[in-house]
Amino acid sequence: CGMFSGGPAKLAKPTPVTAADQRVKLSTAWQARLYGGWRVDPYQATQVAVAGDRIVVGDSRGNVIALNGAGRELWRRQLDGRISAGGTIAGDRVYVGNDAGFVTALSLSQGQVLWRSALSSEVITRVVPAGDRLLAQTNDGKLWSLSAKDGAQQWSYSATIPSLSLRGAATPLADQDTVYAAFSSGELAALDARDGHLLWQVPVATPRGRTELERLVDADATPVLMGDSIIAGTYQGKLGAFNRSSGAESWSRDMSVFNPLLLANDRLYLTDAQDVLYAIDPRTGATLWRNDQIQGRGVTGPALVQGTLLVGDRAGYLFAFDPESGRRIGQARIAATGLQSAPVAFGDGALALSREGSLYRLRVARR
Amino acid sequence: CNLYRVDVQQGNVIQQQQVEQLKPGMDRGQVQELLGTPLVTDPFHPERWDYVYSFKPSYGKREQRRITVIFDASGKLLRVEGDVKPAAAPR
Amino acid sequence: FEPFTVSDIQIRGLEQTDPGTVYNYLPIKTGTLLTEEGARAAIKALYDTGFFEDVQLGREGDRLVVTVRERPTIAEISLNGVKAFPQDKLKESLKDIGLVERRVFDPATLDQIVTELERQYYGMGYYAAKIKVEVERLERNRVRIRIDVDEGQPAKIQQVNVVGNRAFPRQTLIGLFSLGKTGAFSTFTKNDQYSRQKLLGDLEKLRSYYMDRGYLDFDIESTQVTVTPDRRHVFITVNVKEGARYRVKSVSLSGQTDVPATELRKLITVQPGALFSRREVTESANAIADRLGDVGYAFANVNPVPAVDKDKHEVSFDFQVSQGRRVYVRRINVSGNNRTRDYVIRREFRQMEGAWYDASKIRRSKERVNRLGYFDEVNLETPAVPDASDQVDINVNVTERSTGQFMLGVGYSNAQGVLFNGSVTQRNFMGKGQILSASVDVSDLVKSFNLSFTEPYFTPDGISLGGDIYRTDTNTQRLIIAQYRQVTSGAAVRVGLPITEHVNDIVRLGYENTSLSLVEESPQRYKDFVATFGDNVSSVKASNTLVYDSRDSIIYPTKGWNNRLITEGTLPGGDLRYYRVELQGQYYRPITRSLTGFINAEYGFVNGYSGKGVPFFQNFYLGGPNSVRGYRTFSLGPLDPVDNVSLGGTRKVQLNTELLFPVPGMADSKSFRGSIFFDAGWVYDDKYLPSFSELRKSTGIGFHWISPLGPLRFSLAYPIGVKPGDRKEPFQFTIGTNF
Amino acid sequence: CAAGSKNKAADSATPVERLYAEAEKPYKSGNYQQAIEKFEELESRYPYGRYAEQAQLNVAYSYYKMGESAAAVAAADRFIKLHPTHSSVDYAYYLRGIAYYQAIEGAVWDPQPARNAYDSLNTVVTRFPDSRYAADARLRMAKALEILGNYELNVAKYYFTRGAFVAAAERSKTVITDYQLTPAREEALALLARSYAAMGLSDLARDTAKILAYNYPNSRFLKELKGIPLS
Repeated sequence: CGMFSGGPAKLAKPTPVTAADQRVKLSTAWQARLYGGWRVDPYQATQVAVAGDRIVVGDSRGNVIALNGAGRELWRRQLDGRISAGGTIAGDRVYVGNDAGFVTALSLSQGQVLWRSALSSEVITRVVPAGDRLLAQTNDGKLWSLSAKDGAQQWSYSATIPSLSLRGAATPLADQDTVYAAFSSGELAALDARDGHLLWQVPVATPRGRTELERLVDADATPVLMGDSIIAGTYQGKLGAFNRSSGAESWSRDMSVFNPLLLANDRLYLTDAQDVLYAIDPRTGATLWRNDQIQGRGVTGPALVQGTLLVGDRAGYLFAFDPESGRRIGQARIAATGLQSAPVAFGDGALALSREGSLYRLRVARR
Repeated sequence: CNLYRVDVQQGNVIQQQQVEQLKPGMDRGQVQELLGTPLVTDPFHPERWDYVYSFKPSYGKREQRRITVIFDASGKLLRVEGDVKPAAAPR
Repeated sequence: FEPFTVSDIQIRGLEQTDPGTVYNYLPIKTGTLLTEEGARAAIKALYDTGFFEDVQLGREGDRLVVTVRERPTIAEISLNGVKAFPQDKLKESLKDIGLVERRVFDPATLDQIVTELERQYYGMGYYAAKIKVEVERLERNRVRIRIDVDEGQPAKIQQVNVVGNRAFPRQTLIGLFSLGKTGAFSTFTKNDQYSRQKLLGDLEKLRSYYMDRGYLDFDIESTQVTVTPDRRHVFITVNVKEGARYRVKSVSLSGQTDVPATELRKLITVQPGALFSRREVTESANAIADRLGDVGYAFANVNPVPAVDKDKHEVSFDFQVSQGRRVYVRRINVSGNNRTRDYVIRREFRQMEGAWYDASKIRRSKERVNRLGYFDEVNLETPAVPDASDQVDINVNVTERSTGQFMLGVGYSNAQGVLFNGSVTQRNFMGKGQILSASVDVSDLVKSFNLSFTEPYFTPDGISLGGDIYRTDTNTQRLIIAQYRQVTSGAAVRVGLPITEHVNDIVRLGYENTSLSLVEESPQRYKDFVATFGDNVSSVKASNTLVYDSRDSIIYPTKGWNNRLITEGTLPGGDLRYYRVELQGQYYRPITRSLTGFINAEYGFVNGYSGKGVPFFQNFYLGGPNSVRGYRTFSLGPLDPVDNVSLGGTRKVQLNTELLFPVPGMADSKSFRGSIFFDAGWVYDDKYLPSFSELRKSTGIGFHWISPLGPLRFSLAYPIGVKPGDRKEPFQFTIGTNF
Repeated sequence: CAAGSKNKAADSATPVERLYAEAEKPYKSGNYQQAIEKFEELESRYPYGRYAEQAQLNVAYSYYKMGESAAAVAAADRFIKLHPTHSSVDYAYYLRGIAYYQAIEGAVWDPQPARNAYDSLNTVVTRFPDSRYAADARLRMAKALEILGNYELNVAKYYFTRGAFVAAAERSKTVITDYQLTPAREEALALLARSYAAMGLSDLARDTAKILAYNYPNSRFLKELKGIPLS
């Protein structure tokens, strides 16, 4: 029982991929050093934004950085306050939220600040463009709708959230005139995009247990839309599908998940809180396959790149899985510290952001 | 130089207008409500309450005022004795 | 169930409890009519005793059959894995809840314990704590209880963030918080461990910071505490809305008071036109309430009612005073003193019985009782007197500490080498508040005998009378002072006169004889002295010490001054002709709840008069554990050019600045104190103050323990600006000698 | 650093009598510390029955003999709660009383132990008048009262010397009303008279002096009241 317990336990090297399974080669095309790293494990979940040949990423010192496809920096803008969830690109605009409570709009070409709007707390999700409006969620459980033109605040919806909740939140979704948002109370809500009027609200899971910690049921996993239902998942709770217009539950199963969900070629992929990779039938919730070889490695959510499922971990490893069988078909250590968030498809590979603040352009070659 | 001595204050402070409001026939509760709880009640004279005020500055004469309230056998206010003049405002 | 008259009562299922007890608690007697409602009351009564798990009432003809199943008693409780709380405190709270060996075991208390333990752990940020309880049945209806706790690691705060601040930078605001990221002192201050109470305290500090700088409408809209899934990192977010900055428009005072309104008005420090400050408003209201409290209005209520002009951002305050009834003190009850006599405590009281309640006199009284140094704790309560709404009692409860030091032992001090000493000091002799001390010291340097007695209250008003008899035989071969032997003996009488509440003047008159014997190596100057004055001198010494002492405690001062002006001299007619003046200023100031700043500055000079020089043994000597740490005792000052020995000086200047802090782990005990210090000092002869570079300086850490053996002082000092010839001595300690 | 748990002697079921006898040896020979440990062990293994009850009483008595009055009072209280109608519950109240009595220092110290002793012994005398401890209880109650009377008188005298005559009067009155049977009453009457005189309440001073003279004709305090006319 030492007095000073060290930092997060050192992760052992993962078991190697057998030759038979080795079917994906992962390598780094280029690497760009940003300005400042995150000391926290990948729960900071800062994502990389990509549009055509443009890449926009935020570092932990509040810099918004735009690079071209070759990793050369185009421009850099310092905002006051740290960027939590990363930027988004829409048309020739970049939108970024930071922990000083500001949503800032910059021009994609030169990065001038066009406008900024002060919200009520830290902006902890990415800013989601939806037509001529922008959606974002703040740490105090509020969903905001701003005008994309000048950042004017149109409406906000605030959910009642517990005093203790999980770090992070689900990114809001928009489809035509409906906005979907999941909150740290474990509830999923649908609102009319025009005026923020609540359509329906359902608990994806209800808090259980005696202590504040056992009762955490944050719906932090970014939901996905599929057909006429929406699938959302909570920490220490449930994964469930709900009818988009009525909120009626079509299926629900026990699951503890906080990384974003991925819907691809008619399958739902996710990594749960125990770092098990699942493939689930989105219509019934049944498990198609599961892979627990990366358990305990503090993994990111899955990403589909070049037909391969990619997952990063806390030690900087990137793993490739066959989306059909779930077998591990490749892995490589690409960074000295953990990966911040799921890799983002880019060109013939992907982009991944590491904790110590480096951006990697990866090549994913399937044999 | 004279040495440091604590001033000694004792007893209830009674203002003139409090005394004026006393009316014969009042019961003990009403007198207590008006003048406050007496600090001097003689064990052998239950029929009288003594409101004694004195103030002895560390150096100087001791100033004193006294009001005695007498009740009849049935505990009703009979009369008030003592030097009834307005108490100077305290220091 | 229909009622029937009970002819007989039989109790079944009893293994341990004796039937007498059950009959006693059973509210049914034979020969009475038992109704259903009566039966239900009986069952409840038996349950309430806490002895039984199950109670059934049955009927056989007219006989009432009471079947009970006794609860097991606890044979043993084992509590393992608890590190975050002191074990005995936990056992204590288990005892309060009734979970004690030999007591009846009630399963409900077990859940209560687990919930309480979990709540405590989460309150301290131990989010990964797991608590497992096992109840093992033993024979003869007894149980053994095992409580195993796996505390895990407390979650560390990763970030404290304030959102919505415009007027002040985020860093300043976060600087106000006691919670924060892991820093250098975190293992001691535990500032990186989240706790609800600390957060509430911090939010209050944030609110005060804004409200004291004009932000009347400041509001903390919401606070969020978020934790990472692995429960190792905590983020705290505080969302604020600053609102506008307000200026004070006007201030008024209303309400009928005994104390003239003009006098009360002067106590209001809120200035029209100035920025609104909540602290100033509160302090003004308290000042008025205190002033009324000093003339009996203990329950005076001062309510600063704001009138806010939202558009012009101006606010006016009407201090509405309702002085309530004048309250008198009926009785002062002293308790806890089973060694100190009642009058020794009562005579320190400025508040009398039968007098109006005087808040500052009561505060001063508590301080004076504390300063006696006889008590670890002095608690004061002022409960109301039943059926006398205008009277209160004052209950003074003291916890006595041992004020006697009987010390026989071997000491070591750098100056005096091995020290054999025996001393009896009793600062509360016979509980009468008198101070008596007799001490004998034998060491290579000094053989001394000292007897002193003081009666602090020779007169009821506190004029003190004391006397000393002493003999000191100093032989300095081992020290680096010039070699000589000096035997001084004398007797003196002391009278202490109280000038004001904090100022005391001690007049001392004594006779002193000194005989000297020099050796070949004694410096020439000493030999000249003996030549002029002779080797046996005696004189009558008079001294006057003016003391201003407003420290809150003698043993563990945290605030207040302790200044002395000592003027001493020999009266003409004796052999020696010198006078000495010493000025000493000490100032304690609390920096935080546990940190105290301390400054000690001393200046002194000694001169001969009517043509006679200053006897060398009356010189000032500096250096050593009690003056400038890090240098050998008495080593500072001019040196004899011949044998390089310190001669002391007729002028002395000394400065000590210290940061006093409780020793970690023993924070609440009043006898341990750590310090970080900077010392400087020099003795010299010419008129001008030495330059800063000339002063010998040192810095280091110290440790002070008032042990049963007497005060122990350790210090590790790093000398600065050392000149050639200085004798350094980094580690120094003294045992038993009073500072 | 796991805290080691106490290892108990094997729970062999020695008959309770042998355990009681084992405990009685040190108890009888005055080694009360060891007796307490033995009796408490007996109680934890055989928590019910005659032996456990006697053991609880012996523990209380042992603490009393060791001078630990607080522990003795606690042990006696526990017995009273567990066995409110036990045949020797009067002894438990008595034990409680003499334990408090033991803590009395005297008339110049904390009066609380004397008050507690008086209250506990009073329970013995009122609820068990014919208990064999009642006689000794009455004696100790009288002594406790005497100490309490002297305590009040000492405080009264202190306030008189400080010139706080209202306080001195009230404290003397407490002696006269609450402790009539104690010797302090005589001097209290004198002090009350002198306090009234100092306050200028000459009629009350005269009446009080007359009562003193009447109750204590040749009281040595009469000469202190020379200034008060007795006519």
